Amino acid sequence: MAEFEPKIVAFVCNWCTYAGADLTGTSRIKYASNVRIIRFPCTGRIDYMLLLKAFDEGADGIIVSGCHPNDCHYTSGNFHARRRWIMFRELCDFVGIDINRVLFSWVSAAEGAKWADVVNTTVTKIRELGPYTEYQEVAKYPVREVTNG
Amino acid sequence: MDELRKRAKELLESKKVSVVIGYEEGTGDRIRALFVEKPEDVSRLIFDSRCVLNLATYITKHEVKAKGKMAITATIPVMRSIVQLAYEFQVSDKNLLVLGITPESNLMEFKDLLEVETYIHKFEIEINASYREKLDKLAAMTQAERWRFWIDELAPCFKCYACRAACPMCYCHRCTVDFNQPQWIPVPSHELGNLEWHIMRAVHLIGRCIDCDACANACPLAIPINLLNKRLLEDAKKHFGGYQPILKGDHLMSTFKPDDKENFIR
Amino acid sequence: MSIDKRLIRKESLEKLFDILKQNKTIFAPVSKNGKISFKITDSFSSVEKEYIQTTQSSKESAFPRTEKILDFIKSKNSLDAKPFNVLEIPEVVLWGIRPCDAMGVGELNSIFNWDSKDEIYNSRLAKTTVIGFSCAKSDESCFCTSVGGNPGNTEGSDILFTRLGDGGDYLAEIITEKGAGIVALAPDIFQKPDNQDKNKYLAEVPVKFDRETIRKKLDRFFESEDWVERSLKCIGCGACAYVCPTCACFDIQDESHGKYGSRVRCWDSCGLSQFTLHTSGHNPREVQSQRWRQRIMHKFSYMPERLSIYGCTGCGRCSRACPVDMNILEHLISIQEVTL
Amino acid sequence: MMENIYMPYLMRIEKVTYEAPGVKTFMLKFINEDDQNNFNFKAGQFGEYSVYGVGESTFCIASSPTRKGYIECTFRQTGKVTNALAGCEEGNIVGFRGPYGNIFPLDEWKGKSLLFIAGGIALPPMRCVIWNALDLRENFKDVTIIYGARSVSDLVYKQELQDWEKRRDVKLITTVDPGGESPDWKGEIGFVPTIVEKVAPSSENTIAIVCGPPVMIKFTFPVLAKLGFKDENIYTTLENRMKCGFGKCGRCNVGKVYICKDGPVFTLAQLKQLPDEY
Repeated sequence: MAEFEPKIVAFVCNWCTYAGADLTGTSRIKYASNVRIIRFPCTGRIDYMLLLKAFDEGADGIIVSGCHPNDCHYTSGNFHARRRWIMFRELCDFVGIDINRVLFSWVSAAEGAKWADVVNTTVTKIRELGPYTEYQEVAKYPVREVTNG
Repeated sequence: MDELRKRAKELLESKKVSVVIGYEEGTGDRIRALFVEKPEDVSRLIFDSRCVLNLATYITKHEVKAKGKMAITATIPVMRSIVQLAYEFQVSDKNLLVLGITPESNLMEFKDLLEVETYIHKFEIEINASYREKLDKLAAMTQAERWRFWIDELAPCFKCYACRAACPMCYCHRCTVDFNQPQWIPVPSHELGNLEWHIMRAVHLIGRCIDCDACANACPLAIPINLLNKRLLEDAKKHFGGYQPILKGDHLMSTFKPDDKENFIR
Repeated sequence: MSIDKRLIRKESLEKLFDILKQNKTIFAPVSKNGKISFKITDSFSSVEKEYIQTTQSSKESAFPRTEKILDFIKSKNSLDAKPFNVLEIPEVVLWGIRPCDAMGVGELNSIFNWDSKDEIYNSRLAKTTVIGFSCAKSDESCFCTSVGGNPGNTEGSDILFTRLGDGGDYLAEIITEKGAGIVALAPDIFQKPDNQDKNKYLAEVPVKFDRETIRKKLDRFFESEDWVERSLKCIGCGACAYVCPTCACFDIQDESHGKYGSRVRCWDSCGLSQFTLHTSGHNPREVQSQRWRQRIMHKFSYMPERLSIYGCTGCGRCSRACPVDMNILEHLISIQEVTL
Repeated sequence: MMENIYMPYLMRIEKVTYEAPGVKTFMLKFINEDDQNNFNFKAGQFGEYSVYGVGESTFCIASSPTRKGYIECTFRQTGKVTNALAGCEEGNIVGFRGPYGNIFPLDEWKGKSLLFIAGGIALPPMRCVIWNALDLRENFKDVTIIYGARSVSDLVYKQELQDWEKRRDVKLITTVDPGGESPDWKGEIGFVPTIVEKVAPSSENTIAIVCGPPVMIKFTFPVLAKLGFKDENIYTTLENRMKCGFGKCGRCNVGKVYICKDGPVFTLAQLKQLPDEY
């Protein structure tokens, strides 16, 4: 069997982390290629449903990242986001979603190296955890079989 | 009860309100909502320990609102819902008068919603012991066990949305679950559709749920969905010192503190 | 065929269950959180024995809440679609359903075979054997006798068991060929009867209204203000429809995962505001009173007129499941009494 | 042997025509030749069009049954499925099942004059009858078409409007709502009912077919009555939300009448018997 390659989705803000990831590239820092980056105007825009949808579509891990506190382009988007993450993460934990598979981080436009590190550690961690079959089994359910009672 | 009927009659006769929302004897040993519009019907109003249905769910209903000014029989959970609804601009002193019922079953009339707010703040929102025990039991499980627990518990859900309909806070004309562009949540009842629906419901009630159990009581299949809300109430307490419905000011999820604490962001 | 009567010793019931589960899927009443629903089970001990009525009806065996109608594989310029293979449907035994549920099969049949025949429904039904149990008890929500049924009604069942007294043996009425097929699987269990009259063991369900009268009144009742008044407390959920043995309204939805997908049929309810909502925003049944009216009119006026069958079996589930005590029986009685 | 009645025909999009903002016409051809040979429909019927993975949507067949080998549909991008359809290109495969519903009784109309009144996106259900009648032109006396839209750009089937304009055996009147005209607009300006009143077509031995938004219909009926049209000679089509198309899913009924089976074509006389639920 081929070695498991984790699929990671990264939801990042346009102003800090996306620019940071750009810097990682222009600085020629090598990092794992397992990540698909989705750019948002702000972490405040990252709806919790998107995280669930990423798992539905087969993501094994998720990175959510934006500006450091006090650095938000829109002043407070990341503070609002932080509150939501705190609560949403608790709820996910309560319903048994593996919260080890969701990594939250602050990566600024200057932290190219940190971005590489965030991605690399996430990939390593997800590699250890293996594919998220638990969720995918449920997500494939409609296609997999007919319900009968 | 006599006091309630008397007051309701006065209010209707003097045309201070057009409708009094209260409880009446239902079929079997059930109780149900009653909308009194004629003073002579006040004798149907009752109040006893069976009256746990959260009547606040009706004050946002178009047909009821259209009747004019409403008076509502309100126990503490109902009052909490009302204050929260007022915060969200769904009701106001203009169209609602609260006929409060104290924990000792005494009538307590409020001049305005501000008085209601002051009154309910005397009582903490407390999760009762039996539910706390259930929450603790779930917290002690492993993540995989909890996952299995919820997938199994939610499996019977056929998405009748009684939980949503019974919840005073679920007054949206078009709920996220009904949106299909994009189709956030699968329409059919199956493991994924049920899970996502209940997660969504719980998230949208963070900081708004006042722990009245209307959702769980309404569920024809007795799925303990209120556990999700209760856990989030506990979490709100743990992280942000809890909340109470308020008429004005900063609301749990529409505000933040620069020094909100967490230990998971890198 | 004429009804063949046999006797089954109370000890043999489990034996019969165990024989049936060898090569058939058994749907039987199983309790969860204190609510009883029909579930696939192969353990006789998990099957509920004492219940007046299950919370959910047994319609799921032939009309599941979510079922595939076709599968597809999609890519940019090609598409492969194939219909749901009805041969995949297992042989099912519906164990322990009440005569009112069994009668509901007839209603669903009329809907799913109105002009165009629904292959999936019919195939599921063809593979279902219905083992009914007569009612020895009833409650205030029951009204089967007002809608053409009774606690010992054989209609719709393949075999009907009637318990001969509390803790007694069972009288088995073999009603159809399918039922005879079950007898053939366990001939020793089905003994000679001892001429017992089942009627004295049945629950007494008083007749509460005359449905013909109601039907005639409904013809002139559409514009009545009564609908508005009665439905003021209705909160607009779908609980009544989803527990109902004859409610058959459905939605069709596509579900896909990557390039694979299925089109599924799933339950829907006329009580939900989205049910009739046009994309334009126009809604022909805009308020709850119109939706509640639709529910009653459909069952007691439209169905008898269009399908020559009433859409209600008097099981009382909707009244029991309703979170706000919308009681269909109460409303029907009041319609009967109204002078137009 | 029963068949899966929910199974659509696979159709290839042969041609996409841009009609108006958000409005497109697809020409669809059957992928399976047998399906094409066995397929028959009549003017007025509708079908369920599907984008696999998104869902099904109900609208009429906009081409005439006299034109064999393909069907056409015209839709406005509004909901989930129509948006997905709009994203399809020539060569893509979509689903179609049908035809469902009743028909415009063209046979009964032989020897009569026809008056078509349509508004906005409601021309497609009528286009099917118009072409059907024009292809059998000798069966009918005068053919008049009154078509209006909000603005010039909202008029659909612009090419066909020109064709009809040129024909001597068709009288075409186009109109746009006041303010919707362009500098070079040569047609009428005004709401459809007003224009009908102004044109005042004869009701003698004439069938009127009216399709359009509810407001237009509401105000056009009295005008027709004034012109002497009998309720039995005024036809329209109703639409309601549908899922199955054959009387099972329980959505489209107006009282006892199921639009999918008893409709979508109704005379005004029939419409007046229906409760106000559409």
